[in-house]
Formats: sequence, C-alpha cells, structure tokens
Amino acid sequence: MGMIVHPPELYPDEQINQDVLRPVFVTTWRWWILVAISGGGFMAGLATWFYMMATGMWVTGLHRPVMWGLLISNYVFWIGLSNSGTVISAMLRLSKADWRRPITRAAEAMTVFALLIAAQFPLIHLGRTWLFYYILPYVNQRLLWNNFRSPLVWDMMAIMAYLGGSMLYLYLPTLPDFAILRDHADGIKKKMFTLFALGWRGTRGEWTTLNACILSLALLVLPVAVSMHTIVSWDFGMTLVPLWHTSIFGPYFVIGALYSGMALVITIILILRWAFGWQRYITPYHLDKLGKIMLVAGLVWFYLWFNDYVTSWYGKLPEEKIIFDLKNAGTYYWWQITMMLANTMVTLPLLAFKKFRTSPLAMFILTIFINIGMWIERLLIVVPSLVEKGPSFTWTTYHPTWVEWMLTVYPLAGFMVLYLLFIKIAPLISVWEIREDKVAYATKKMGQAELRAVVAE
Amino acid sequence: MADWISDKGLQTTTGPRGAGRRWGLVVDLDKCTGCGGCVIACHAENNLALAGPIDTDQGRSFDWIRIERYWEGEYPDVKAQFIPVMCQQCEAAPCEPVCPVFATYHTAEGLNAMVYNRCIGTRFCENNDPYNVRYFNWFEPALNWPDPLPNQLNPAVSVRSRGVMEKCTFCVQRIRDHEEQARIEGRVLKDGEFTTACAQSCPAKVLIFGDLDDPASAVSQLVQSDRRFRLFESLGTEPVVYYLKGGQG
Amino acid sequence: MADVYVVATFPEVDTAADGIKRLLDAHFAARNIDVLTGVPYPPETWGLPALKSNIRKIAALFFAIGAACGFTVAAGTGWLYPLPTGAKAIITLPAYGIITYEFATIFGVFAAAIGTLAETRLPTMKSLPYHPKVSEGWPTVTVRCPDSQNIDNAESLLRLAGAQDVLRHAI
Amino acid sequence: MDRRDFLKLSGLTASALALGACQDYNARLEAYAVRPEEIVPGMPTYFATACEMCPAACGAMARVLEGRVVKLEGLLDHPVNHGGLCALGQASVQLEYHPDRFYGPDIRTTRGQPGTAYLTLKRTIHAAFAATSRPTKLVDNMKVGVMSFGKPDFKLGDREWADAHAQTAQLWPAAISRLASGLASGRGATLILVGHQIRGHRYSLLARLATVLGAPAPVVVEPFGDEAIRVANAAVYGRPEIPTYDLANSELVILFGDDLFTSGLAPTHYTWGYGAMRRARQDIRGKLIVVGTRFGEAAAVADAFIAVKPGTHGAIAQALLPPASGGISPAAAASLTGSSQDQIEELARLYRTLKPVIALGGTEVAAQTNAVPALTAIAALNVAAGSVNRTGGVLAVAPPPLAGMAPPASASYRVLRDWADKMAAGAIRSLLLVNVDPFMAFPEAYDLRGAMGKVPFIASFSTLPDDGSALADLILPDSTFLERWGDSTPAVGVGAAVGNLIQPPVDPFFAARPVEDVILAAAKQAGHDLGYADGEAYFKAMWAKLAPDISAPGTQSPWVKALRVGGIRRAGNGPDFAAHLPTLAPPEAPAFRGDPATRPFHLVPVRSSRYRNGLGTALPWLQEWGDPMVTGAWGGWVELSPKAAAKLGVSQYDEVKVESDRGSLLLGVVVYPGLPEDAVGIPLNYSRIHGTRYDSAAGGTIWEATQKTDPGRGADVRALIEEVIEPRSGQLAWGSTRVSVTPTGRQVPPGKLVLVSKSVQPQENPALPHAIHREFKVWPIG
Repeated sequence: MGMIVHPPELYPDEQINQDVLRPVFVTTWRWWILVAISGGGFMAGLATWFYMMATGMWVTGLHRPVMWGLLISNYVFWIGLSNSGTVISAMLRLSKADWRRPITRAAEAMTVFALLIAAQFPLIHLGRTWLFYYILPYVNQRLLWNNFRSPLVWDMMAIMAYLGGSMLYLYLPTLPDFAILRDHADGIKKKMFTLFALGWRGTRGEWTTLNACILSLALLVLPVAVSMHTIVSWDFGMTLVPLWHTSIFGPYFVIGALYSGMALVITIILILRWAFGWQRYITPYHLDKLGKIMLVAGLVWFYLWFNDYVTSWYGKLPEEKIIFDLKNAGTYYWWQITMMLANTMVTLPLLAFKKFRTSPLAMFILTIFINIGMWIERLLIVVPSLVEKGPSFTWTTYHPTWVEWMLTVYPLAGFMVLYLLFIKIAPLISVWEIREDKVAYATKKMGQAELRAVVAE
Repeated sequence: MADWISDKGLQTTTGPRGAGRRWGLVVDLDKCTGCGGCVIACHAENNLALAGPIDTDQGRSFDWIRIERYWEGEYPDVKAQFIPVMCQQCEAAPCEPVCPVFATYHTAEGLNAMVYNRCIGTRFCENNDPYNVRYFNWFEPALNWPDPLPNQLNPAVSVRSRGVMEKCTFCVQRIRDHEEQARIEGRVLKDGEFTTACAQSCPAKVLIFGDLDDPASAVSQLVQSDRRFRLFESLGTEPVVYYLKGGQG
Repeated sequence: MADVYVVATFPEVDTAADGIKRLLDAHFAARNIDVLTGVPYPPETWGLPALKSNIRKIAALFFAIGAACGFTVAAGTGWLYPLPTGAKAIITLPAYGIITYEFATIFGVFAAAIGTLAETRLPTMKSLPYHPKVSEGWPTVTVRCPDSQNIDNAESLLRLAGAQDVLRHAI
Repeated sequence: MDRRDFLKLSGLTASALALGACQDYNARLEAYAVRPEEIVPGMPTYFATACEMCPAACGAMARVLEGRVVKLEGLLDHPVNHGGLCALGQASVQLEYHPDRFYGPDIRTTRGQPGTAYLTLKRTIHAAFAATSRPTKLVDNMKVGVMSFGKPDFKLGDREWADAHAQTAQLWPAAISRLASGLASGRGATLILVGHQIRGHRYSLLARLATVLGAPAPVVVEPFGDEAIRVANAAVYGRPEIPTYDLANSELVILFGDDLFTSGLAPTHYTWGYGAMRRARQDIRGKLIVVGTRFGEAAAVADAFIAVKPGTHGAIAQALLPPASGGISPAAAASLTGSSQDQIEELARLYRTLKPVIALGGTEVAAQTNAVPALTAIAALNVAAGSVNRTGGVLAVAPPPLAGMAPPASASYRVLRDWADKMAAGAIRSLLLVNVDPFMAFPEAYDLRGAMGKVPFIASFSTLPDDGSALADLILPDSTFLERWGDSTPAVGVGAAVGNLIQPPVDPFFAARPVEDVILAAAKQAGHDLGYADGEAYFKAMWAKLAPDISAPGTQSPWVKALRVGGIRRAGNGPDFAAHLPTLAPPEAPAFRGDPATRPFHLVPVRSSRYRNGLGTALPWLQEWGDPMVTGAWGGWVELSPKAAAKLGVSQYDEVKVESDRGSLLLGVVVYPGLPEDAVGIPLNYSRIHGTRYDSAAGGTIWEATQKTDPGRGADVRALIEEVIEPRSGQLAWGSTRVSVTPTGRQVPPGKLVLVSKSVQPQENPALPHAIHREFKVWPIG
C-alpha cells in the first residue's frame, strides 16, 4: 500500500552479509576512478600546503588586518560537517530509535573523517607549522607550557576530545563487524580483519560490556560535540572584533554544524544507497526522519541567525554597522543573498513537504545546496569582520589566491579519499545492528497469529 | 592568592607591580605634522624589513609606528588629521590572552612583550587587536636585504624570521640597556635619560616617553591634561599610550 | 591439564536455549556455559544468570580523575609560570573550567574504551573456542569441561537439543 | 683579517684621542679618533656629526657598533633640529650601505658602460658577499625558521675580502691620473656642478680649484630651488637670505604654499618651531593659517586652510596690506583667488590683532611665473606687521663662525640652462659633477642629455648611480658624510651661528674616497698644489682658525672639543635688517602653458617629504614609507579630486594617461580630497632613468623573499613639466604646466601604484571612516 514503514523487510542473515559486506570485498572500476580523482586532489592540496610552508604565507591573499581568511572558514565549515555523524548516532542510540541502525556507521565515519580533515586547518594556517607542538601541553625543557587562557588551546583540547571520542565511538561498535569480516575473508585481508577484530567472539560478556561502553561513549561524546562547536565559535566570540563578539555564537555554531552535518549525512547515505544498491536498507523512511531533524535544525539556525542579524541591525553600534553594511549592502551582499537562498529561503520551505523529504533525488540536490549555503555562511562570518575592523586607515579588501582555493579543494578530496578507503575496511552499514533489529522485530507464531516479539535491550 | 584569581588584582593601573615602573607614551597631536621621522627611525632602530612595492600594496609592509591620516569634508572646506599609531601596550591587551603559546604577554613594567621564538604564527593576536598594530612576517625578511644593507642592522634587536608576529616594543632594548647602565652606576633611572627611537627622532617633540608611575615624570605630568584621551577607550583595553587632542582644548 | 570446550552451533535461538537448559539440568555449572552470538540477545534468552558491566562506573571515575587532572594542569601551569596576559587573572576559572571539562571527557572516553578491552580481555593471544557460523547468525554454545568425563555428556546433550555441529576445542 | 677588523683598524688609527663623556641621552659622544682598546665590543659608540642629506644642516649623532654605523640620531640642543631628525636623515644609513653604491673608481671607455677593472672589482666584491652565510634558498629559509633566530652570522670569506681590498687599492691612482688629465685638458673651460652636500669648506676647496684652473666658480644645483624667495627677500629685507622665522615665539603664522614642514630648506627646524609655537608656552597657543592650492601636510595641521587658485597666493597677501603700499580689498582678492571673502576678512582680522605674526611663502608660490611679486607681497606682510627684527618674527641670519663656511647660493634655473647651452655649444671641455644629479633640476623639455654629450670629459663624484653619472667618463665615488670630513652651516636662519663639524664615524665603504682627497691629489698631478695633503689636514687647518673660539676644558685640544660636540654653535642673530615696506603693483596673474580647453588641469608637482630634492628616491625605506597625505609608496601617482575622478569615471588604482604639451605619463589614480577640481597633483622627482634598483624607472629587480619582480618607478613627472622661467629670479616656474587626463580603461599593473591605506575616501561614504574615530575627532579649530 505504499506506506513507508520500518523495518521494510527482513532478510536472512546471509543476505545481509552478502549485501552489506560486498563493497568491502568487491572493488569496482568506479571506486578506482573516484580514488584516482580524489587522491589526485588530495595530493595536489598536500603539495600546495608544503609549497606554502616552504615559501611563506605571502602566497595566500592574507594580509593585515585580514589574518584569517578562506583557510579558517574552511576549518569552521569542516568542523561543522563533522558535527552531525556522531551526534545523530549518539542521540538516536540514547533515545533507542531503532531506525538509526542502517545509517549510524556511515554517519560516524563521516564525523571522524571530516574532523581529521578539519583538524589540519589550524596547522595549515600557522605561520610556522613545523612548530605546531608548542601548543600541546607536554612537559618540556622550554619551561613553558601553553596558555590555557587562549581559545585556541580550548579548541585544540576540544578537537582532541571529540576526535578521540568519535574514533572510539566508530571503532568499538565495529568490532563485531570486523569479526564477521574476519570469518568471511581470506589471505591478507583475513590477517588484517583478525587484527582489527581483536579476537571478538560474541560472548555474552563481550556483548554486555560493549553495549555498556557504547552507551557511555554516547553519553560522553554528545556534550563534547556541543562543547567542540561552541569552542570553535569562541575562537571568534572571545575577540573584540565587530560581529564576532556576540554571545549567540555558541548555540548558533552548534546548530549550524548540526544543520550542515545532517545535510552531508543525507548526501552520503544517498550516494551509498545508489552505489551499493542499498535501497532496501536506506529507505525514504530514513530520509523523512533525517529530513525532519534537518528541518528543525535549519529553522533553529535561521532563528538564531536572525537574532544576531536583528540585534546588530537595530543596535547600530558604529563599528558593527560597518561590517553589517558590508554584508547587507556592500561587498558581500551577493554572497549573503546566495547563502540565504541556498540554505534557508528555498530549502527550508521545501523540506516542510514530505514529498520532498522522501524523494532521494530532491534530497540529494537540496542537501548539496544547503552545504554550499553553509560554506558561504562560514566565509561571511570570518572575512567581512576582518576587512574593516579597527581604524579605518587600515581597512582593506580580501582576495584569496589559488593557494587558498587549492586548500579549499583539498579537504573535500581528502575527505573523499578517507571515506573511499574506509569502504574497503569496514561495512558502512552496521551488520550486527541490523541483525539486532531483526531480532528485536522478530515475530512469533502463536496459534494462527503472528505476533511481534517485544524484546528489550 | 586573591590577586591570582581575580581579574582586578592584575589590573596594572591599581595592582601590585614588580618593577615599580610603568612605561607610557604621550602623543601630543597638536604638534604632529606627519613628517614621518618616527616611522623611519623605527625602521632603523628595530630592523624592520622591506616588503617591496607589490607586497607593500598588498598590506604586508612593516610600520611599527604609522601615521594615520583622516580626511573630512570637501574641498575647499576639507580637513585632515594625523595620528601616529603604534602598539598601545594595553594593560588589558586583548591580543595577549588569545595567544596559545605565551608568545605575547604582559611584563611587570607594563610592556606588551612579544617573544618571537615562541610565536607559531596563529595570527590570532592581530585579529583581536583593535588597533591593527601587529605585523606578521609573511615572507623571510632577511631575503629582502641585499648586501651590504644588512650592515645597518641593529644588533641589539633580533631579526625576525618568517611566520612570526612582530610589533612595537617601546624600544625595549633601550630600556634594558639603560637599566643595566643605571645598575652598574648604582643609581636609579632618571626621567628622560633615554627615550624610544620614535620619540628621539621627533623634531616637534610630539612623542614623550617615560614612567607613568613616577609622579614627577614628564609623561605623568602630561597625562593630567584635559586634552588627554586614549584610542578606542570604550573597549576597555586600557592603553598606556595617551593622546593629547589637537585644537584649543 | 588443558581445558576442553565443547562448541555447538545451533541454527536457531530456541534450540540453543534448549541446549543450555539441558546442560544446566545436567548440573553443568552456569559459569562454564557461554553463548557466542552475532547479535546481542536479551540476557534472559538463555536462562543463564545476568552479567554486569562496570564500564559506566569506570568511565565516571575517570571522568572525575580527568577533571582533577585538567584543572591541575591548567591552574598549575598558571601557578608555576605566572605570566599575565590581557589583565586576565592567573587562575582564570572560566577558562580553566573549559580545560577541566575537556580533560574529563578525554579521560572518560579513553577509560570507557580501555575498560571495555580490559573487561572483555581483548585483544587476546589465546585460541578461544569459536565457530565461524557465529557470524552467519548461528548461536553457538560453548561449555568448559574441566572433567574429561563430562565432555561426551555435554556433546550428546547438545546434539539432542538440535546442535548442527559439535566440536571439541582444547586450550 | 675579516671585514669588520679591517673597518675597525683602518678607521681608528688617527692620533688624537678622547675619552667618552656623557651628554645627551647618556650617550657617550666620541671624537672621531678613539683607540681600538677603548671600544667595547657590543657597546655602541656615538660620534657627533651633522646630517648632510639636505641643506638644513641638522646636528646628528652616529651610533657605531664595531665599525658599522647602525643609526643616526639628532643632536640634542642643536639650534637647527633640537634633537629631532627627519625621515631622510634617518634613512642616511641606507645610503651608507646601499647595495648599488659605487664600489670604487671607474674609468669608462664608453659612456654608460662600466670599465673592465670596475666590473672585475664588482665581481670580486659580490663573490665576497656570496662567501657570507645567508639564507638564500627556500630550504635554508625553512631552516632559519626552525633552527635559529636573527640573521645568521656573517662568516666572511677572508680571501675574497682581501682580494677586494687589494683591487680597490689599485684602482685609485689610475683614476686620479685620469682626473688630473681631464682637469689639465679642461682648464678654464672646466665647469664644476655641485650638489647641496658640497658646502662649507668643501665648497671653498672646489672654488679654489676653479680659481687655479681659471674656471668659473662651482655652480650649486638645487633642484626646483628657492631663488625667487631670495630675490623677494632681498627686495624687502635688503639681503637675499632666508631669514630666521622665529615660529616658536610667534602668535600667528600665515603660510603661503604648503611645504614648510616637509620639503623646505629646513623641515626639522620649522617642525620644531611649530611644535613649540603650539604648546611650549603656558597660555599662548600660536595659530597657523595656510593659504594654498593643494591641501597638504601643513594645511592638515593648520587652524584654517584658505584655498586659492594656482598662483594667486600673492593676492591674499596684498589683501592684508594697507592700500598705501599696494593693498587690495578682500573682495578683490576673493574674486582673484576664488576663495571666500569671509575667510579673507577673518584672516585680516587675525593679522591685525595677533602679534607677533610671521608670513612666509613656500614652493607652491615660488613655482609660478609671478613668484617674485607674490613673495615680495608675502615678505611685506612681516614689515607691515612690525615683525621684522623682533622675537617671534623675522630675524636676520647669524653669520657663520667662519667666513669660508657661508653657504653658497644655489644657481637659478636660468643660470643652469645657460651653462647647459654652453655645453651644447661645445664651450665646456670638462665637467665635474660633484655629488649632484643635474637631471633632477631640469625638466625633460630641455635636452640636457644632448648638451652633456658635447662635453669631452665628464667626471662624476656620485655615491650612487644616477642619470648624471650614467654619462660620465670617470666615476670617482665620494664617501658619504658618515665616512669623511666636512663642515656645514644651515641654509636658513635658525637663530644661531652654526658651524657643524662633520667627522667620519666609520671608514669609507669599500673604496670610496672623499672628494677633497681626490681633488687635492689630482690638482697636484695637474700641477696645482693646493697646499694640503688630504681632506683631514685641510679641515684641521681651516678649523685651526676657530681655535680661540672653542673653549676647551682640561687638556683637550680645541679640535678634539669641536669633534666631541660636533662643531661650534653660538646663539644670536645677524645684524638687524633694514627692511622697508615696498609699494606693490596690483597682483600679477600667473601664466600657464597649455590650452585650458584641451589641457583642463593644472599640474601641481608635489615636492614630498619622502623624495625631497631627489636623494631620497634611492633609499628603500623612504620609497616604502607611505606618503603622509596620500599614503602612497614606491614611486608616483596622480592625485585627482573626488569630483574630477567622478567626472572622468575613474577610481583608485585605475590607470590614466596624463599629458602635457611636452610629454605624457601613465599613472595610477589616487582620489585626493585636498585638490580643486581643476588641478592634479603628482609627486616630484620620484624616479631616475639610470637609477639604483629602488628608484630606476624600468625596475626588473627581483625581490628575493617573495620572488616578485619590481615593476619599476616609471617615468618621472619631469617629463611633463614645461620649461617656463620666472622672469625676475630666473627660477623654473614648475607649477605653470597644464595637463589633460585620459583614462586608459585599465587598472595599473601590480606594484605601480602602492597605497599603504586603501580606506574609502569620505566622499564616497561620509558616514564610514570616521564613525569609529569619534573619540579623537576634535579638529584643530576649537
């Protein structure tokens, strides 16, 4: 009757193994092409980075007082993207939403890789990258530690906490799947998966501990995700720079991150769905649910954006008005318009319709546009405030160079490379969690009736 | 202990200080003709690098002290004003706490110190600097001194390398030199015994440098003036560079 | 002397549970019986006493330790190297609170992970009883038989319950 | 022996000695001759001397460390600069260590082509440079960042330096012989052109050389000079001098034209006076009113700016004078000058009520065809107000301590042109360019190159390559004023008799030699023994006459005493002027060359504080420092008023073609609110055709740190200037050109227009630039 329900169908375990594990073992030419393209972009970006390190920061378009530019807006963008994977997975795990099962792994992996990429940007944009370790709190003969009063140190700590948490939160729930892969693989792959599986057998004790661990991690990681994006916002909010110095930035960044991250989760699962024929696992039902979350995130994001907008508009503090006018009447006017169209004005009304939410193609296009909008939004946070801050004698304009554009391609290519490689070492749908679903929704014959077994975890 | 956990304890205007000195600079705008002697004196004293025409235009030149010029009105009723701007050595400097590696901090005598060796080039300090008086080494400055120009370099001041931030130091090398001299001679530093390179070069005596904690010093006297103001005072950065307004005030 | 395990795979949960029941009835100690499964089943499924995990407690404990460490590192750094910056206090509580929280989380997260490995005794070098059918979703019952005379007994009990494949595994 | 030792030892072997004594800023001022054992490595030594970058004759103090001069400071209590030192003076250390300095004498067989011996020397010296360890490659570049801070040590290649010094030692005798033969062949047909650095007894020596040769006296070239002011002053005060303007004690200063503090004859002195006028007195704050066309640095600090049409400044002056001496009504002045009558009346009121008052004219007035009558009217204001011979007014110049030190008057453009005509006619057999680039004083409308081409022998004593030395047969690089002896006295009155003694704090760099050493040796070879072994002996003999005037405590000889304090200074003024109030003719209208219909703009060539008389262009600090008003750096630009820019449809960084009847230039547009709609400003003397790497028109140097190619400074504004001569003084009326401005539709190439501040001009958005500056936006007018 066409109604979208969950779970749509139940398959035998062998079928699930077959469907989900195939990408790990079977490599198509399309994968190689993608790896070649993204790997090329990644290597080119890496080369650009080393070129910049060897030559000097003058190869960028940065200058006084625009000390941060495209590189930092890329950083904020990718940090934002990293938000949603772990958060959505943790939220849904804690709320025991069973429909999460086919998407958690893909989302968590996205978090880890986006974070790995984003964490490079603070290093990329350092004047002396090779001395980055000065920022780490380790015992040293220089008799100086780092300055814990600096938001950059908070940022570094938060990235470490979130990256650590997300990686463990990705890896530990994958242990049972590595065990499955170990049992299905041979040769060198068997050795590899044996190593990854750590000797997982699936005893009662192992399951009990793992479930407890996953819940603990989810509990710990969820607030750390919030803190991480808040602290990124404080890199801006703690300053005296006009339109950076605002207390709304914390929640604004968190929700913005959730919004753009949700969009990327949807983009990714749709690509996986098409690439591996997982239509039976990732269904319009999921798109609908995720779309609703994204819609809420988008509305809250717009609400907070408008809060910020309207206060600086009404207040008309002179130094703020200068930047405000730059965005809304000056140099950055068309960027602002594009952003509003891409992630709010067109997108949010469309998301309100179930028809759009459940259409894979529409959602694919929509989510891409949302992230374009969100990328512009990061740019509009970082750049305009810097070009006309302080004494008007020093005001300037900012034009990124090819180096910065290369380093904008670099994270995308790097992210794709990491994701493509991950496809080959772990199933992107958690096999055991789907099976658990099957157990949970098992039916029992009682007389003539088929009753659903109610199983508590 | 209370001093340590309360922001008030370290407000240098009221709090305890180690050195018993608090360096300050007074800029009398009523005398400044914008001649620029201070700018070049600073270049010579502090080994400021050359950027070359293209990078100067791109905003990568070095002027630890610069003379800002502001226009108003339309010809013939046009007006302009000069204001020399250097690091304001703020007592509540916004640029200091954001540095993750303590490359910039506040010394006991009120200087906003910059430790080039520690700087890793996050450039956060310049972002949070409302006066835009911090200068980043976008390129290797030593390469822009063709031989034999480096003979001019002042050995008392380190030549910065690529990737670090630099800024006005109130000619800290002169302060140290004269402190040392006074110690050797067993006396205290006298007001006006030495001054910064910019103040020394100024023909109109616009810039006066000295100890704000010494009530008898020239700067202490001048900051009593009704004409006194500080740049962006409303930001609460507590600069120790005091400007005296031009005009009849 | 080597421990011997009897490893029996069952195509279904019900038969596996039945096998366990037979073993328990035959006075096999519950602590010697375990089930290897591809998915977690509710503890009651097997009629075996429920197991407890201390991971939550470990994580909470290390969260607290991390908080203490974080504050000590941040405040101690300020204490030992009292460099004033921007008229901020040496011990800036809000800033150090953030560091405290991040340290606490890092400690908690890693404690949960390391605790999991410790509690499950993974990774292991030992060759423990296992059957590849587990990953096909077949519940597999393992029985540790300290007395060699019980081995045959266990095998037959499990076969009776409907085990497909019954093996012996010696360590 | 490395170079440092070489410099140290050879520089410090003179006989006299003195122990350091404390003076200004606790500096240990030293006489030139300090024994090496008295120098503590790492401790600076200070030498009192005087700055010779411009004719102001500021007292200076050179800070020397291990044989290198690292800084020049003003000498405290010097009557000219009172401890200050301007940008040009500060930059003199870059002249000392300029990368393009002539390394030694060069006998050229083809003009413009360095000789083989010189090229060999240059190669040797570059090899010696290369033997020093410096980061040059990218990899080194990173290593420097990681491994060390500060400049890596100079590890000098000993052998290379020994070679270089051996080679230079061999070059001089041949060069001096060549000069001797040039002088012998020139004899009476020898022309000596000297720059402002040849003054005091250096000038006397050259004058003596001219006498023994039977040649005309050396001609002082001061680009775009001040002869009209001297002629007008002679008419009013009775002496052709620029008197002491006692700004510090005046209540009202009326400045006609705008360059008093930036590019006049003594900017540091007048800037000091301005500061004192404003704030040195308890209850009096002197007022400054600027009358001018272009709103510049002085107008920016003035209490009021009265805008006048180009060349009509004199009418304002006459509006303040009584009718009996040729005064006109404010209404008439307003209609002549285009300024508001109210402003003129207010100025007249101030002029009547505030005493003492000083009126003085600058180059903007002097650059017109009516310069002399206008400047006469301006000088007459001082007489009418009773300011002459009065404290806070206009005082006579004190005569120099030694008659031989009197500053030689600079030649007017007409005189220079006559000499150039003689060159073109073949009447000059031998030409000596002593520290002067004559091209800086000539508009390109005159074919100086062709004229000089007719001279059989040209010797240049320039320190740096310039257009004059490019035509020389013989280069005899002069030492800088930091390497040789000299004396000077200010070009303007400063309220004291000043004799600066210039001593060499450091040894001559490479093989430069002081002019007087070379002249003395060459004259001797040519058969004219001038009586002195070398420059040092000459100056000692000259200053011996002053010995009774210098009271020396203890055992110190007067010579050492003079060395320690940098010369001799006596407060006081010259004998009073016998001034009279001239009767003026009605204001004379200025004449302009160029049809107003096709050339709608007046060209206002701006003499900036950065380039001054042309010496500053070669120094990179001055090139890179943004102009105080425009914030422009590195070369030239064209200033357009906002209205003119809007009318032409151009904005900043757009390229325009500026064209006069003489030539055209491609320049970048700067929107400049301080100009009337019908005038364009272009800085003067910002480039040379055969200059150094920093000021050559063509560019091409690679900036190593960023591997960017220098686009060059482009052709100079001298290409546009018409050759119009002010009839009474013979001065070039360089403000008499009309030009047209045509947009090219392009932007200037990168680096051709360099602006340090790109802030939006207030005309485009009045609310913006000042909003943030409310706190100090209190304009000088109360």
